[in-house]
Amino acid sequence: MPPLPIPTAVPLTYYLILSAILFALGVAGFLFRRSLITIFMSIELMLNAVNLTFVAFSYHHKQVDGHLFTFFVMVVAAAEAAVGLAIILTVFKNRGTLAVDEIDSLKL
Amino acid sequence: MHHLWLIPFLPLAGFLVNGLFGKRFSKGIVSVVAIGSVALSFLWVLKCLMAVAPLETPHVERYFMWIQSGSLAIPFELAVDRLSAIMLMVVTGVGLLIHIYASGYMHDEDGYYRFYAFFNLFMFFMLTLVLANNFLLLFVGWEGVGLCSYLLIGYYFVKHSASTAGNKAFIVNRIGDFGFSLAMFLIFIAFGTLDFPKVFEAAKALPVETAAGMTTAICLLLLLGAAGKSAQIPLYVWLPDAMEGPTPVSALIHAATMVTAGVYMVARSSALFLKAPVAMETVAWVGLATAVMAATIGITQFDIKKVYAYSTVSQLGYMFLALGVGAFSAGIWHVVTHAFFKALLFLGAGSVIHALHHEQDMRHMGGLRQKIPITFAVLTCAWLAISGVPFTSGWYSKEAILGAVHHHSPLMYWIGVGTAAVTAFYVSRSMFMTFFGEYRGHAHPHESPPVMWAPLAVLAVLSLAGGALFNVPHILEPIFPAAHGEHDIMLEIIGSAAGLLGIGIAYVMYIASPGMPASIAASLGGVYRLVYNKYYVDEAYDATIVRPLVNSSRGALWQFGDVWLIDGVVNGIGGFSRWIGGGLRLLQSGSIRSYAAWVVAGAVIFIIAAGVIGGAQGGLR
Amino acid sequence: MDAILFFLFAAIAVVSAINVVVQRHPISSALSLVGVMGSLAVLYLLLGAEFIAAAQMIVYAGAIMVLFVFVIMLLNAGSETSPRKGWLLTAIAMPLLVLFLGLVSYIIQRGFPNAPLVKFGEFTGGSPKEVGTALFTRYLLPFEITSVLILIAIIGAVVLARKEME
Amino acid sequence: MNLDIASILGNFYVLTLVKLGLVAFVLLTALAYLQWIERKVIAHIQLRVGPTRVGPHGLLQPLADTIKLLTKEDLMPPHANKFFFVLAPMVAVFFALSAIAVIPFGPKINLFGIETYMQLSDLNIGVLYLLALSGMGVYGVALAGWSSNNKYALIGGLRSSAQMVSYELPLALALASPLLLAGSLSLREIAESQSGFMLGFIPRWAIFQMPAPQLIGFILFMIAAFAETNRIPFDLPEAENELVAGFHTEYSSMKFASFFMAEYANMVTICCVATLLFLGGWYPIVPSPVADYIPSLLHWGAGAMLIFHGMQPARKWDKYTMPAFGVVFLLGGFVFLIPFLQPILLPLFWFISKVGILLFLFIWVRATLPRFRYDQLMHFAWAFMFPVSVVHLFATAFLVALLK
Repeated sequence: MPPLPIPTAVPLTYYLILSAILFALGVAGFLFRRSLITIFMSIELMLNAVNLTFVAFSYHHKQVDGHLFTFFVMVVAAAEAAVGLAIILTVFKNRGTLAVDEIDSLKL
Repeated sequence: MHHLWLIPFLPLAGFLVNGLFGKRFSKGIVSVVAIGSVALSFLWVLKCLMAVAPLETPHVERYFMWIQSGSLAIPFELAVDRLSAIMLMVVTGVGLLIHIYASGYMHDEDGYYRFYAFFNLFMFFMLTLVLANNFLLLFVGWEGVGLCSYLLIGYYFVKHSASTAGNKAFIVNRIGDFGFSLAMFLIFIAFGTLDFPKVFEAAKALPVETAAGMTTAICLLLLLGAAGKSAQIPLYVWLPDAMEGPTPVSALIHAATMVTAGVYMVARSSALFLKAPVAMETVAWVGLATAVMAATIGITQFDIKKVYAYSTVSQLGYMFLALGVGAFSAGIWHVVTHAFFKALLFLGAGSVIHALHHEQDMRHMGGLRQKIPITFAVLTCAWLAISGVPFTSGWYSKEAILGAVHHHSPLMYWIGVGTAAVTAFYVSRSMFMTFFGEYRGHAHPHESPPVMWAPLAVLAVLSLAGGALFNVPHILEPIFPAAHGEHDIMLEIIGSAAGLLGIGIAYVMYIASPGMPASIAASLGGVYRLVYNKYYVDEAYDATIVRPLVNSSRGALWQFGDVWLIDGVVNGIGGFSRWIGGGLRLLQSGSIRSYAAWVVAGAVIFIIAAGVIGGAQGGLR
Repeated sequence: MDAILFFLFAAIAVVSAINVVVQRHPISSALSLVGVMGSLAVLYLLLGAEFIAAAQMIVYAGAIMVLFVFVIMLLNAGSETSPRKGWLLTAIAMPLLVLFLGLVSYIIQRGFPNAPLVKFGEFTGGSPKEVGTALFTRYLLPFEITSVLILIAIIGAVVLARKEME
Repeated sequence: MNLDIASILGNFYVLTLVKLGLVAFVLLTALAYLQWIERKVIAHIQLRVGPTRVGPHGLLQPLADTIKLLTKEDLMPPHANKFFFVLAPMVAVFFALSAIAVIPFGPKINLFGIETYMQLSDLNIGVLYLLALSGMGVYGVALAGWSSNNKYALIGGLRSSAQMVSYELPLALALASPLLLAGSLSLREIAESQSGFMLGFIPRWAIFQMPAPQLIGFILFMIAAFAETNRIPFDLPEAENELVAGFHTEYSSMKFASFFMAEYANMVTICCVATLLFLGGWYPIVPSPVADYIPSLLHWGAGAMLIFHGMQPARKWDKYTMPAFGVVFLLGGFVFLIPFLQPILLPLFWFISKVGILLFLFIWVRATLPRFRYDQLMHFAWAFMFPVSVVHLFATAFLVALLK
């Protein structure tokens, strides 16, 4: 059978720009969504975008350190999710809503 | 490597086990753990000493670099030479006996496990102190034993007197430790290290400085530390109050081991002291003064433990006297024998107190000779020993000291002899008041259980034969040059005579004609009251130091410094920021999204700035 | 081959990310986010980060997002209503975002004028062995600290989520 | 040169496709028949005969079930979230099946001059891949429970997601300790690290392997596996007597079937993993010369027994069917003696028989044990399984670091 075409690769910048796009989308989600949970998810999205840059740079420098940063980010994200979701549960229990612009005062 | 670290760490393990889980254990398990750990470390001491004998040169074990900062390098090193070997034997041996005794004495106390946990912790720190090979590690042990002493004096913390006594001991010791730490700083400045071998090598090279100088300063500060720990003038006041603690504590910490730490430390740094005659002289006089003063106070006390407490102070004075006149080995010898008979005295007293259901006033005792014969028998041995009756342990060490003192200065010698007589007198007095005559109390005395009197018996044997058994000066030959002053038979006779004289007078006053003491006290009322009230030293300190300090700190520090200055500043800042915040508050709408928008704006601005700078530098690398 | 994979999964990632933002219902957003994470995992593989790719799936998609979905179901949070005063914010923030994106892309292009091509298998330092070695030697302290962090998070979550004791 | 690359590449793709088809066919059939076996075994444990109508001994039952499920009406509950309702079973079955991709069934073989592994793809992070998939498996159930807009289903979904997430920890921890022994994350290398024998007769399987025998780990793993696959005694998500049928209450026809398939596929996968990690993969339990004859002997024994039973039939058609199967088994016994097939068949035999034993264990437990209560389940996970597996992992790590 005929030889396959030699695979063409993309430069590293594409990865970085992709992560920039994802980050921007995360920010957009944070800004334009009302549900606390969705906002929280947008934060996770931003974190993921940052992770991508870490891994990309780690590839660029041929060093593993970036992966470790990603790893730590994941751990932090996990902790954050645990506490954050607990907070969200409590908020919902006390306020009966998750819309941020209705949760704008510290005391009920 | 003989794993010296096991010696202190076994008791530490005991402390951890009891301290963490003791509450759930039965008293049996607690005491097994505590006593077992100490027994093991005693055996380990024996094994190590066998292994490293004959120990002509110190055996050092380095474990790891403890503190490494600039030129200050402090390894975690344990060392054993002949001096620390003796101390190890005394601490673990006597400690073991007292642990066993305590399991009987403390049996009905609550917080049993707490007591043993602290006891083990004390052993750990004491052994660290003894094994340390540099000043800092020794200081760790030093502070640790202080802590344990504080904890155990305040063991009955519900009793107000107990807790205050604990605080007093702690604070007074702070003063001493302050001196000690200053001494350490000076040592580091002068020698650039804190390791014993290096410091003392360097010290040996120094010339003897006759006038005051660095070495003298170091030694005097060390003496201050030692005075705090070993209850010497002017810092002895805490020790009598420390008797608030349980009797085994008084025996182990405040008679046998901890209070001799100062002696050990001074002997350890003999190389320094030998270069500072001024300091040596001070040591000697401090010791002598303490000995006399405490002995005289001892005469007038009625609380049996107080009597022994003051006797401890005066015996420590003896040791310092010995150190001061350069008879280090004699001093250490007295440490050893004193550990035997004083521990025995305290434990015996404890046994008496235990027998009389916590009656400590000798005026309510008497005639216990038949009621608690074993206690009487063992206490008699201690009595003979401390009174320096010939060929008892006390006699050997005391004669050694007096011999050296005589060689140093006859005046000191005669005072010392007098003190010896007084010592014999008040100990005999306590014995007579306790055991002879007819019973004046109303409790129903009962002999203590074997677990209590068995250790007493051992100690009794030691305090009789201990002096002959351990010829300390001979053992310490390689470290300290032989105590000059060849055995002068005359001196020995005088010393012994003094002891016997004291006993005799006591006999006359308390057995032959019991009315006498009162009349004498009446005849010299002023003096008697002065002595009876311990020369009003506590009151004096209170008036001269404590109260001014309290008042000044209340006025200057609290009212001015804290309330006016600090609070003023803080409140000012607070008000200012509130004023600012009043302005900024308007930004805080409470809607997260607007905050986020601000953040994004900030990010964009930042990126623009970064881009501009990056452009200026032509791209990032 | 790499290019094809990259574009494929980059497309998936972007589309799902957009989905996260525009979907009305939290569950839909959550699952789109899972999609983003999955495609990112593939991109990690392309970049030779095997361990991170797996961790991404296990930790993020497998644990964190499950938690999200779980909470959403628990609260039975319905789809959002349109915001009250959203337009103002949009007016401010949209241009900001676009500006942000443009700037970042520009700087990236400036920063790496001749960036190397990403070839699969060119960098094999991302295997669990390497990561683990680095983690337990150079990065030991941060690692320990994260464990403390997690402990704190556990306690916090428990305290927050348990029934009030009144 | 160029042509070589081409041929090799072509070879590779073709080979993978072939293997894929083979594995898929075998797996799916196995899943279908696993269900028949389960019914049979439970029936016999409960002193019933189980399916017998369709085909001899109900052997064609799976086929009938499939047809039935295919032809049933596909209900779509009102107010259900259509998209996710359809998506959920796909997700479930997708992640369940794709796990098989990294499972090696045997060593490197050489068939008609083609060198290949009996494995679809040898990921060097195979274990992590499996963990990831098992994590993703939660979505199927959770989504199904949520999207069908039904209280029972929702509770089932919530329960299962909580349960799976909780039991993933002990599972992962228990599965980490054999990795310490093998020092690799590639399932094939792990299995190969367990070849050979200690003292000549103890197989170096992880559960026996010095310095840290993994027996406890294996037990922990199996318990967690039961919970991970939502099997009795941990089948809370579909507890009939409390939740009708749990998360798949609303499902019917093929969607229901796919959930079913997913459950069994998960069972098979997890048994394969247990076999590879703990039971020495495809390596025999006794040294080589003996091991080579065991399969044949077993088959002959089975055949003989079947024929013997055929002699005095319990039911009237037994006198035809049983001898027939007996003959099949006898011949099968001979197949294992064909030299050039042996390197393929023997490992396969050992692997499959180990997996089969574990699957039987699953079924046996289902027929035997009652169901946990939910709080008991969670308490068991967090208060027993988790600490024990952590301690076990530490102990293993300590031993390995000490003695290896």
